Amino acid sequence: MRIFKSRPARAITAAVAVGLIATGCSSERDADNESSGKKDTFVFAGAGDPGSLDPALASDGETFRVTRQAFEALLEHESGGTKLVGGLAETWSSNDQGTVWTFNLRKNVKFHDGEAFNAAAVCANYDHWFNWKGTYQSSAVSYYWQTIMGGFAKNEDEETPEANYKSCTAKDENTAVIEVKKPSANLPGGFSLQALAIHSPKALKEYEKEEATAKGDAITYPKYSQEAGTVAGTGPYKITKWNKGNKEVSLTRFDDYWGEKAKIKNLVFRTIDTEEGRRQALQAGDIDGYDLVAPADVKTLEDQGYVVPTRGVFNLFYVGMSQEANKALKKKEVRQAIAQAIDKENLVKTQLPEGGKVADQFMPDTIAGYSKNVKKYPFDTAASKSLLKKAGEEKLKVEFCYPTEVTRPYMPAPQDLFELMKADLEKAGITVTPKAMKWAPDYIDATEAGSCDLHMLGWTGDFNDGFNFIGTWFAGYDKQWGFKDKKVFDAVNAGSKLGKAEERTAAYEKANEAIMEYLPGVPISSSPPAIAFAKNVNPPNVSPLTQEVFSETSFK
Amino acid sequence: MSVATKTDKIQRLAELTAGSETSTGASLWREALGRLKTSKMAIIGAVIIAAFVVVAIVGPFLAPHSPSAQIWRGEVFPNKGEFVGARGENWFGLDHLGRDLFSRMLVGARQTLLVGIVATLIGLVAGFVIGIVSGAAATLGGETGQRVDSVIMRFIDMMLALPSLLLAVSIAAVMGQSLTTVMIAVGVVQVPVFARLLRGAMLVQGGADYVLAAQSLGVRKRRIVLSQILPNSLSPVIVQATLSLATAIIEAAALSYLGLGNPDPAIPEWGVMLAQAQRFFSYAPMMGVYPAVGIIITALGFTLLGEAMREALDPKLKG
Amino acid sequence: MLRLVVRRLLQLIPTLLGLSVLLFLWLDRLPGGPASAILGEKATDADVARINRALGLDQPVYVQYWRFLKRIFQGDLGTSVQTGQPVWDEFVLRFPATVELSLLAMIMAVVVGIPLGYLAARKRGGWVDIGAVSGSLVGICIPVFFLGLVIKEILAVKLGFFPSYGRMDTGINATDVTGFAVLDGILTGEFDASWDALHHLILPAVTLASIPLAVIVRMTRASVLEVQDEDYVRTAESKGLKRSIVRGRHVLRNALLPVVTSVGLLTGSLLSGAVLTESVFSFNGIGNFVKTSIDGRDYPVLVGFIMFIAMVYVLINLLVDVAYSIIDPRVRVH
Amino acid sequence: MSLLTVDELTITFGGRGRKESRAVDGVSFEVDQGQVVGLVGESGCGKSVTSLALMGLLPSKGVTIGGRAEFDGTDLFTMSPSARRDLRGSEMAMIFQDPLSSLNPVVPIGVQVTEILERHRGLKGEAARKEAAHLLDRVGIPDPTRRLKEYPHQLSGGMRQRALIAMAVACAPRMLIADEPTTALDVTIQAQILELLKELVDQEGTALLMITHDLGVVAGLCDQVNVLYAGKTVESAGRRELFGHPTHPYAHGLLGSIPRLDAPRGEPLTPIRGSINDRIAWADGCAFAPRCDRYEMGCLTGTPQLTEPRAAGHQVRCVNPVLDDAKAEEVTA
Repeated sequence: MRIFKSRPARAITAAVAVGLIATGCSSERDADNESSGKKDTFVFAGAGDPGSLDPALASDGETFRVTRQAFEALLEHESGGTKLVGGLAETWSSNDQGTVWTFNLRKNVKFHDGEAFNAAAVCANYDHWFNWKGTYQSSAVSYYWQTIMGGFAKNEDEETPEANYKSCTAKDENTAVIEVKKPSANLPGGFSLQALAIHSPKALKEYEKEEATAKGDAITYPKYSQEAGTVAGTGPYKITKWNKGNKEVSLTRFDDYWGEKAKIKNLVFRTIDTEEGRRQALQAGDIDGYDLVAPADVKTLEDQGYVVPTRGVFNLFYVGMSQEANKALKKKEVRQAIAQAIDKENLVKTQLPEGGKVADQFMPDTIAGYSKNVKKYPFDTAASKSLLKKAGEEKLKVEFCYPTEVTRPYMPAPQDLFELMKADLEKAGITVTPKAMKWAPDYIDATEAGSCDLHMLGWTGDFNDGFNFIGTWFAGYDKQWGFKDKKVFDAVNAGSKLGKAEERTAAYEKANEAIMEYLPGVPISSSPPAIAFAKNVNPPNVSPLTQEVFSETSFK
Repeated sequence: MSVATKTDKIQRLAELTAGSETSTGASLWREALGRLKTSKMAIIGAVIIAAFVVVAIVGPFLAPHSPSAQIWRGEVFPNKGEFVGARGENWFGLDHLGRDLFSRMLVGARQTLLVGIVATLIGLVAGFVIGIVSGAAATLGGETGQRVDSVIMRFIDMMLALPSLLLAVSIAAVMGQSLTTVMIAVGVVQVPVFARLLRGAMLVQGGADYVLAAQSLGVRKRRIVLSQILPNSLSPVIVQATLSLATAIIEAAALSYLGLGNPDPAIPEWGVMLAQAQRFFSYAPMMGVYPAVGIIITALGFTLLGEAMREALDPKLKG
Repeated sequence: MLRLVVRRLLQLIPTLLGLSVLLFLWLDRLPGGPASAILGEKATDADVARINRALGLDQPVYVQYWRFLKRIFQGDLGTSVQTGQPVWDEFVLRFPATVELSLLAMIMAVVVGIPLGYLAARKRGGWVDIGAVSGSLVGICIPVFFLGLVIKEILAVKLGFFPSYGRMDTGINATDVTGFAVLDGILTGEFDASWDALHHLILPAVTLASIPLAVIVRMTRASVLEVQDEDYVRTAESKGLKRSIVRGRHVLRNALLPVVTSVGLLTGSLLSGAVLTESVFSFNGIGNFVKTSIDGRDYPVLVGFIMFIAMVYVLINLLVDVAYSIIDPRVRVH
Repeated sequence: MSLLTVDELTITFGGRGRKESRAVDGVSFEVDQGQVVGLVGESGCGKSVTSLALMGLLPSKGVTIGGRAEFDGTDLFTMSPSARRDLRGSEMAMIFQDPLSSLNPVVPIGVQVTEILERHRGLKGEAARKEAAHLLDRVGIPDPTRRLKEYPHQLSGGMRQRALIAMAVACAPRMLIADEPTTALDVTIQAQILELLKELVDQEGTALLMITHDLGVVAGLCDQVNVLYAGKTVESAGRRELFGHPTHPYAHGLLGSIPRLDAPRGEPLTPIRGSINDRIAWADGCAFAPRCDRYEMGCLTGTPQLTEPRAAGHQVRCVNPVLDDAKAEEVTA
């Protein structure tokens, strides 16, 4: 107890204080050394941990951001663009119906585990996925396979879609042929997905045995997908370590890469869950770059000399209307009144990051199928007032749902966007009852079920095909919208049947015009999810699909 | 000796004695009040609270602008980190949607106070009931009473074992977002605290001689509890209630920070305002500082008063 | 003494059982399932239904509860829906972090709080006292997350004294022995690692310590003031003992008894603060994980972790009682 | 020249804003080597405060001490605090009223005894423990070595008081102050404790200042008695003289209020009316007047002076003292 004599007590307090300062200063020095000394490690912060290191099991951007550096698919999008180009396949072609796809594969490509890449490897992968059993058939695990290729060899659940995949045959060492039953709008785009990236067949064998179990009451990802070293792709980096405790995935340069080698030796992905957290980490020099920059930060970071390249837009933010939730919305005048009441310009001007665009149809202008001559509904409060009068809905009351605790690439700050729109609608004399819900699952479920009169939602494209946008909403009756309109449905589905890309494009343009004529909801905007890098970084070509390949990155 | 001298002797004596009369047997509460009057803490606390209440009541009428109207929306660019600070017409500047911060602060006071009071009431009432039951059972319930009490206490332990914030968040998760949710969530967290306090106090009182006396005189148990034990067990509960007002306001802010706050953003509430402002903390710090300071000062007010009361009611513990 | 421990441990069982029932009832009321948490806007009704069936969430709650109990007795806490990993692993991964954080916070609070409270009491009415009292009052009233934000903005971002997030710098590949970053470093002799970990801990710890510190200061102060004019202190004085002995052995020794209890209770409540602090500093601990689990409807994790936290809390209190009975002989006999 | 000389001691509480109250108002007395002097009076008459003042245990703030108190020729009140510390426990020791609250509950008896030996006699470790055991043995605690390890709550009331005494006499002080050492104990123990005290005093020739409200104790122990009322000495005399001829109505009353075997049966006890609270300021007259049967106008004109109406060395502060015992009887009757 003696230590509590007043003098020592002071001493202790002092010591603590000094300690804090000391650590402080020392750390400052560390920081300096780092920035001055030549760096061979690039640290990039995302918003969430990857779910697994096997992209085939994933459906989220955070996972693909990591795996994209280590795995490559048959097709890719051009660096920084949305055009489909050869990936592991140098060229590809299909028959007229678009049911038989032939890929001429790249030669002397090696997997990280030394295996050689060839047609057999490709087929091994596709057959592996096609023959998935048990929990692998849950859409929580194999979401993308099911969207692109339908079900499996043996479906175990009646609600699993019927398989569209037929076969994969290795015509010769470097020619793989993939056949599907029916033509699909998801092809060839789907071949570019990370989820369908090619693994080393050896690795596949390794972990084929491992079962993803649903024991207990959750799907357990197989062990291999949780540790570095098991999975092996052909990418410019290979995954060397996943330190979950520190939320950190480390990759190192793959020196036998077939293409241009990575410029920086080590690549590290870390997780910082909050926007300001990531920004502060960058400003504090703890990281070299991060994704999902809050719009508010873009200009500031630029002004402070950080590198903030602008991505092209590849998403769409819209206000959805559920006609079954509120009968008034069945009237076109009402829908139009709402459309004209909202000041999109202002939203984009004050809320979206640099490069944000006002949307006039359910598709960003970067997608093939975007139509220049859709019906427009310009902002005009007076007009919407009169429309409401015409519809006899002067006292229109709507429940407007918005999500909390989430930022999506297409809606940076949902609550703020909501408040602005609410104010607009009220100006037009519409009474708005706000309804906030947690993003998952409350909000998702509510919108799925179409239980809100109005809601705000959006979509980020997986690959460059219009159907990937309009198809998700208007291919048929959907509770979210709660309307049946043959004209629209037919127009939308027309495109998906066609094998030839240019024919499709034309069809999609028609579809867009039909949709905007009917006006099921209000497309608001497309915004580029901002990405930022430290001052001393030459960033990679930023991609509208957020498919950056960091092997292009280098330090100044 | 003569009668005359005797009487005026007595009078003389009387007036002299009067001078050095020492007051005896003032009630605990009167004494406490006396001590409160002299305690600086109490005075500061009371003043703060008074001011806060006044603002909460008349604030909305004094607000120079509508708290929800985005009058200056064109002048604020959250996406460029451009904000408008204090200026002539907007004393506290604008928020991220071009609304008058000062007006929002004024109007927000009422919401904040409302949350604090209602939440505390919920906790108080519920905790009170539980407390009385188990307290009474424990003191006068005999064998079975003891058992009842211990069961209730297990339950209370359980609630206490959950970190308060998690408990609140869980409740909010079930009930979905609304002002009521926040109040209930924050209130429930207080329940075990009150229950325990009251029970404890009642146990102490239950052992006191006057209770034994009353029992031996055959006074009915309900009467003993209600008219004897309870009144004497109240003081700690009242103190706790005052302190809870502070914690309630802070917890409410925390819930807002976790995104479970009042869903209608048009109705300003300090906690929500603070939670929203933190995104722009580097650009418009004041946007967060105003509500934060508001919360801190208010909480401080209740804490000061509460602590002062505690000290006043418990002379042993001198602050 | 031993009987005390045993009795308390036995009491733990009904508490946990009851708690688990409550939790299941609660989870049953929770809207929505994990599917949409996993797939986001890409989830379709069919997906949701299938996933829920796969997880057995379509069965009545008592069935789920029974399954849960059986698993528990097989020592299986279930699997996290978010990460698809066993809850136990997730826990092993994160709990040490939170323990480290809470411990450091507590140490700070005690090491600073007790002497400060003591000084305040000795120099009653002096500037130390006024400072300490008003400081602790504010400390109680300032929202933890706000404090965290301010500290971080200033010390980490503006001045760059401390890292602004996480448990460790990148590239420091410490070998993982116990999961306690600081301890590991010392065990394996990678002192730079433990230093780095400590360095990351400081800001969150300071934030987390704010409330316990405030409470401890006030408790110590009040308690010392009370003990100061106890008869036995007067006795000690009457023996002409050295000041140090009177203050140490006779004043502090007694004054600290109530403080010890409060330290225990505070440690339990720290977990609450951890939820906020960890999310402010995106510190990969239990608090943060439970928060995301609530967002993601990660039932198994919630049940597992909350039960665990409850257990820890009870155990801490038990520990306090034991400690108490050691320092206070009067408790020992009965 | 006596060991302790207290001269016109006045102790005032409050001041600096708060309203002053005078607890001790010009008390003077002397204590010689080996002499036992009693300070007698109801609680609140200032006797305990006096003892604390002499030991220097009154808080430094909010208390003003006037007058002189010479211990062995040096003035206690002008002494340096550290010097005072050295004096306390070695030269002057004190025994307190409530043995339970006066012992540190969380420190073993042994430590509480040895610490004083270490402080003043420089005894360490084993030596100190031996001596401590010896002391406990001396004050009549059986099996001392075991007791050393025990805590206060494990001892009986009597034991605790003995332990306190052991600590007090540990360094063979020349002056011992006992503040109601027996009030907290039951009668049989009281006797034993008093015996013990007497013994120690006789053996060591220690001077003892006995503070009590219990005339029985006084009768049993004291050589010289000072009766205090409301902070002033109202009567001071040798034991026999006082008990023989109580001259101040208060002292007289006190004696009248204890049962006496030699009193005829059926004679009622005559307690003193009222309580120490109904009093008047000494400045206005005799503080005891309100409770006194013999007061007259004269009592209410200024402070009465100490006189020796009956015998030399028998001082009384009264305008209308009880002089002939017959009359006294009549008054008390």
